[in-house]
Amino acid sequence: MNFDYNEEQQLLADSVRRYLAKSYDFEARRKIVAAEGWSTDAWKQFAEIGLTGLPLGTDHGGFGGGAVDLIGVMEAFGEALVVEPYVPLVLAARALERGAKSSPLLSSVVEGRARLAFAHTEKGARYALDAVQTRAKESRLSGEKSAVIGAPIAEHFVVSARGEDGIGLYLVDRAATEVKPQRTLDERLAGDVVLREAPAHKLSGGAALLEETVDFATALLCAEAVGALQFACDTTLEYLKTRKQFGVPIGTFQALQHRIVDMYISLEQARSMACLAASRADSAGDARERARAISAAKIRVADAARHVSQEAVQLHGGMGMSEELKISHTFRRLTVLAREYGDVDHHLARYAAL
Amino acid sequence: MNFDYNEEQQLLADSVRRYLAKSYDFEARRKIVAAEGWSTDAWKQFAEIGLTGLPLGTDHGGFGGGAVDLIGVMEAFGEALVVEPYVPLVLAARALERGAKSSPLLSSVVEGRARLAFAHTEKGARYALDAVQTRAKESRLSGEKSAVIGAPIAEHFVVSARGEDGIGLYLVDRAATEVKPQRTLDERLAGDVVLREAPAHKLSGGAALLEETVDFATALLCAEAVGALQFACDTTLEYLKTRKQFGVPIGTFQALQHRIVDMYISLEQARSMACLAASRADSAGDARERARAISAAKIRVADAARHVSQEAVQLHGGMGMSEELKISHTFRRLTVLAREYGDVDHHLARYAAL
Amino acid sequence: MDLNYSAEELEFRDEVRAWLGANLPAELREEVESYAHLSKDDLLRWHRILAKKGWVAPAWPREWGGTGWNVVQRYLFEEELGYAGSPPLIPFGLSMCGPVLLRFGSDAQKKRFLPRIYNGEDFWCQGYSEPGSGSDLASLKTSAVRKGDHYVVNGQKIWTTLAHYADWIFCLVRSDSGTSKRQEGISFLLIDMRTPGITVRPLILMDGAHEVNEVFFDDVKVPAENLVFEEGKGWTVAKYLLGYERMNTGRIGESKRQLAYLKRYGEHLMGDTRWRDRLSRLEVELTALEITNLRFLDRMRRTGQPPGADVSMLKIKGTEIQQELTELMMDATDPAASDPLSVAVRKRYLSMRKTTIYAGSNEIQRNIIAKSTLGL
Amino acid sequence: MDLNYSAEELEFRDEVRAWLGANLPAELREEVESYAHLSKDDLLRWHRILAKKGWVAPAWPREWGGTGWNVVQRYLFEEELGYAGSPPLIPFGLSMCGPVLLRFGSDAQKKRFLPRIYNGEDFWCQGYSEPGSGSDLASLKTSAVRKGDHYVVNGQKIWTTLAHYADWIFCLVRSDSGTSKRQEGISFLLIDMRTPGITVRPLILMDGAHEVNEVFFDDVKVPAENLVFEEGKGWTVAKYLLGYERMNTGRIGESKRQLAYLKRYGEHLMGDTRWRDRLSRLEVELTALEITNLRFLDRMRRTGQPPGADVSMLKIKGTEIQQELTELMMDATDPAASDPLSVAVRKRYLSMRKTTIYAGSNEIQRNIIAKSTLGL
Repeated sequence: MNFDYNEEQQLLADSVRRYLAKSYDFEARRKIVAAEGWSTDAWKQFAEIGLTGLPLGTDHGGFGGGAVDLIGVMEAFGEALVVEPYVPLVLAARALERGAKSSPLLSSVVEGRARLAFAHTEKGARYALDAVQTRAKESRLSGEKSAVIGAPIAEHFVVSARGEDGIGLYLVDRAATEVKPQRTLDERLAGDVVLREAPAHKLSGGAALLEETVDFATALLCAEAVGALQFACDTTLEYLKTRKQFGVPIGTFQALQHRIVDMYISLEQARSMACLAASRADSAGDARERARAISAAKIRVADAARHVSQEAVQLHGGMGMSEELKISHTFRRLTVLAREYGDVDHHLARYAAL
Repeated sequence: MNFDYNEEQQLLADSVRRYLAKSYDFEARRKIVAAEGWSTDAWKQFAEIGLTGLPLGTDHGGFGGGAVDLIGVMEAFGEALVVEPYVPLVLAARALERGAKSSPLLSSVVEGRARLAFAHTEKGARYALDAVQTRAKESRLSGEKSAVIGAPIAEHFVVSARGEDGIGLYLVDRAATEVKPQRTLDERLAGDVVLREAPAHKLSGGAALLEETVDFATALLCAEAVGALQFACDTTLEYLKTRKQFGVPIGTFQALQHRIVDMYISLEQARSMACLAASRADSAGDARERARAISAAKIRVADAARHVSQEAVQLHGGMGMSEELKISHTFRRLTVLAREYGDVDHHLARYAAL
Repeated sequence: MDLNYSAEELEFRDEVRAWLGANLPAELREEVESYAHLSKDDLLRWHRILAKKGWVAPAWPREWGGTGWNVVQRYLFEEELGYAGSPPLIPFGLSMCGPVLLRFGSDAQKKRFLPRIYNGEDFWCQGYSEPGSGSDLASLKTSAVRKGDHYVVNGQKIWTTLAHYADWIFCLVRSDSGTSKRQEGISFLLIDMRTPGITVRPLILMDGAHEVNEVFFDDVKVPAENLVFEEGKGWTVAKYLLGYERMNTGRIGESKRQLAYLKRYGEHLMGDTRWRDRLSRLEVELTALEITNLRFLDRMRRTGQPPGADVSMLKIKGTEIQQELTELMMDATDPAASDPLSVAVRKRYLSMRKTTIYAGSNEIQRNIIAKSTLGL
Repeated sequence: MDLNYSAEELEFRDEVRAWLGANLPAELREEVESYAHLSKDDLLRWHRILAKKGWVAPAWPREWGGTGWNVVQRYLFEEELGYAGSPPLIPFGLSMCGPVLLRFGSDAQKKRFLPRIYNGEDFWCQGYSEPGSGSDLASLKTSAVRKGDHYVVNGQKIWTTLAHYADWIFCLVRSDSGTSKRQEGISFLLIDMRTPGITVRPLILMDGAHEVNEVFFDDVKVPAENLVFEEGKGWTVAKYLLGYERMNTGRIGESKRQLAYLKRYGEHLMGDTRWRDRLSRLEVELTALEITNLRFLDRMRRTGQPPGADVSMLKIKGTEIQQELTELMMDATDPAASDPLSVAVRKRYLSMRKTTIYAGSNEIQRNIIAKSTLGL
């Protein structure tokens, strides 16, 4: 039992934090969001630091890392509100590696040359993974995947679709699709992906691989949320110490003290569950144990996201509403994180059924 | 639209409050609870004030009053934590009047000579009115009604039982039953009533009368809860003003101020719903409108009971745990009131289904 | 006790409802219902329709255009406005500057300003908050120095709602910085927004909307005749306004409309126990608040007393309900949808977080109840 | 990062578990599991079984009977005790007076008291709170006046848990009422409960149980040799005890046992979404607290630092979880049932309300976190 990062994990997290501090502060991020919504420089740096290779095996030049290895990175991303579609890349690449081991795309991913996205969401499905309307027939996909994170800049999609033998994942070239770009509530690039008899390569693994991939994503998201929660708590604490009313810092008011204490308690409880989620994503005994841990973590993290984000804005007063302060953007991110890959109700139902 | 008591209602409430202040203060109540659990004197006074006659028609010497007429009385009972089984009497007598208009018992009730109880609860039924195992066959009842409030001193029971034509209410003489006395968590007299082919007189009205009776009871209970909530808020406020720590009254601490404000807000919201419940118990357009209002009221009142009772004890610190202080007994009453005639979950399900 | 409206009250409500049905322009209602941005023209258009009918300022004295309605009628009217989906009546002129002038203004000020407020000729905004003075309003620093027949105003206001639409701003300013009690050096000034030296800078909120502003005053000359009441008595004016009877603090009608809409919008989730229970509890809370509000009105009607700290409770509960409504709406939205309504619903969740902060944060409202109702 | 216990840790846990399985008397376990009242004999019986095994005071130095276990082993041990359904180890001797004597006691005091505490020969209680001094402990008034080789003690303690079982009480008393800082005149005294002038009066709690007492001191003569540390330094002693490492603040093992029991007890409600969701959230919260506790332990083990305000968080969350467990139990109980277990379950709900009040109320714990962790 230990909660240390090992040396490699620490080095990786430090590299990422250094890069973000230097080149991805709130102002830099604002410019990225106002422009194209992603940064080629960031993408290049991620590859250089080793992020793009981390989740893939050594066969492809990667490091074979798991969710635990990414905790520090995701926390840093959450704190900095990184908008680059890194998680979709990880998901698609991992699924591809598991479902088509020899794909030549994988070494391109490691080198930071290939951009992939993971297209599993559809309108009307809410958070159910098995409500898939997209059809696979004779290696061609037809249907529409919606709100696919990173779609506008993806060159390939890993897509969930229903074939004759059930739900599976398929690799599709972006050129065979039509992408309608959007921005999410938390300012990320997304898009609807229209498939009209798009040629596709079927991956092995079926619905189990889809579920495993989304559980892995949820574990990463929990760690990302912890970073965002930490920022929300810390910046609110700082505000309470500096903002004066009635001649004293507002942090001297006991009602506000008790409320920020409860925010930090939520943060610590969420952090614990994020640790559990990453740990079980990597090494659960079976799919049920993994799913229980992931859903439990998402429940607690989503509750914390709601509680902390709402309180952080409230305790900031008007300033919390202003888009000039980072906290309002963290609020948006936490609002989305609480729902992405399943909201509390979805995971309560899943947890109870397991 | 008005929220005044009329003159009769005000007079009645004043009479009850005067009597309770004089003869049913916390010490007097403690003695009643420690002895037999009810007071013949109180019962006599209730008749003299007109309480026993209030809900019955003028045919029987009563006043034909409804739930709204009893709001002030029930609030006073809730504040004083009256343990006498008055509500069961009202329920049984009302049902009897509706289901057997000419029963000679009714004038005895008005005069305070007959003690009735309402036996509708069974083990395993939780709060469902239609989960009735007690059987009626050829005017004889067999089964067991459990936790019947007031059973140990009742001379007659109005009992729910399942006959060939469905669920109905029956009048049973106590002598035909076996009563096993208990005390409830909130120190009232109750008992299990065993029926072994007990001779019974069937009332007309069926399951609809049972449901109407329990809705009426719930409306009274909401008003009683408001009285208990008011006491819990007021006594806590008083404690915050007088209890000193760190050289100042603890009511100067902002965290506690905000919490007691929320208690009073809960009280006012519960009071509003208690008004609605009584009003609709008396004059709803149909059973559905009545049931929706009653369940809505019970949801809000039960939430307030939980919130206010827990906070009242917490803000009292250790003193809130001591049985020497009335607040601990109010805590017990509110704990029971939150669940009697259906807990929050029961009424949420009923409300959603209507 | 009778929770039902009287026949007269119902008749009044039906009259209002029928008139709104006939006179609320469909395109305005649709904009409101789809959470669209309302332009200055939209707001003024509706204001002027009501003014023409004589219903734009029910609480004003009859001689200035008031209706003479009692508190219940005024409540019913506001509830119907909200329930019908009418654009908001911006309160700064009608419910704030107007009542202040009626109570404290000179005859000349009344004659000059009230008809223009009534008819929607002047658009007003409110200059209270400053960067260092939010909850602690009395610490405000914007200065007004008397020079001959003018005041010279310097300083900054913040969170000034719709300042970018406004023709006039009423301000609390510090006219004397040497007083021992901070409240004593404050005056209430009316300032023409076109005066040289005024700069309005947008403050974009987190939903991307431009509603509020910073307003900078740089040697702004304000005629002394624009002082309301006496110099140094601005705090008295501000306190009066805080206690001013507002019937609509809980926004019951508006929330009832949102709730009805939510039931249609979230119909696909009505069978989901978790979502349904949140909706049920919300509906119960709103029902309770409506009755609570009626109880307060009934007491006002009987006693003739102003509402006092009751308003704080309506503010707290009303805004909590509004926020919960928007959260349920968002959770009913298809997470994969990006149509305009879905996007608007999500942004509305962001936007409505302001309701527990503005107009006296809910923390300040709790302080008020603790102090004035509970005596703590 | 590895959330799993190491092989050695698991081996240790299994050893403890096996030993408890073989040595925890079934009748004691059954009493605990049915929420029965535990007599003094019950408590001492279990104490002595552990003492005989050498496991009754793991944190003490080896020379006085400690086990030399590291913090994780001590945590595992306490978790297993709770999970097994063993009677509580009353902390006043083992975890309070003992550690104080080990740190501040004279050699004579150590030799006299520690073995008797260890072996369960003396039953101790704690004399801290007074009617006017709860959260504000430093305002205590019970006086100790030095007269020759004795102190004469007068005053009153309250909420004294198990004083009616106790042979000894350790007290904070005011030995000097003339100091400028209130904390400076306080001393730490050991008092034999059989001394003339001591009266114990039961305080019945709302569940009807007799656990706590008032203790009155009327000219009680206490030998000066029973002063611990220096006169007037009692506050230093008290503060040391507050920071003393307690592994069991969150009561994780006990709550895990209760949760497992709750799942069986409420099996008929597992299909009820409303009740089930409360159970799920509670289970998640307990899982999170267990990991949080392990994270704190891991940090202690790595840094060698005491836990500090972490303990406050464990107290807050641990007691909230305990209360929610009892509330779910009560709600699972058949409302029409009056069998002894149903009655005990309901009374337990009443009883457990004390957990957020005692041992430093959760409000005080929040103050501590705000001050010492957050620097507010």
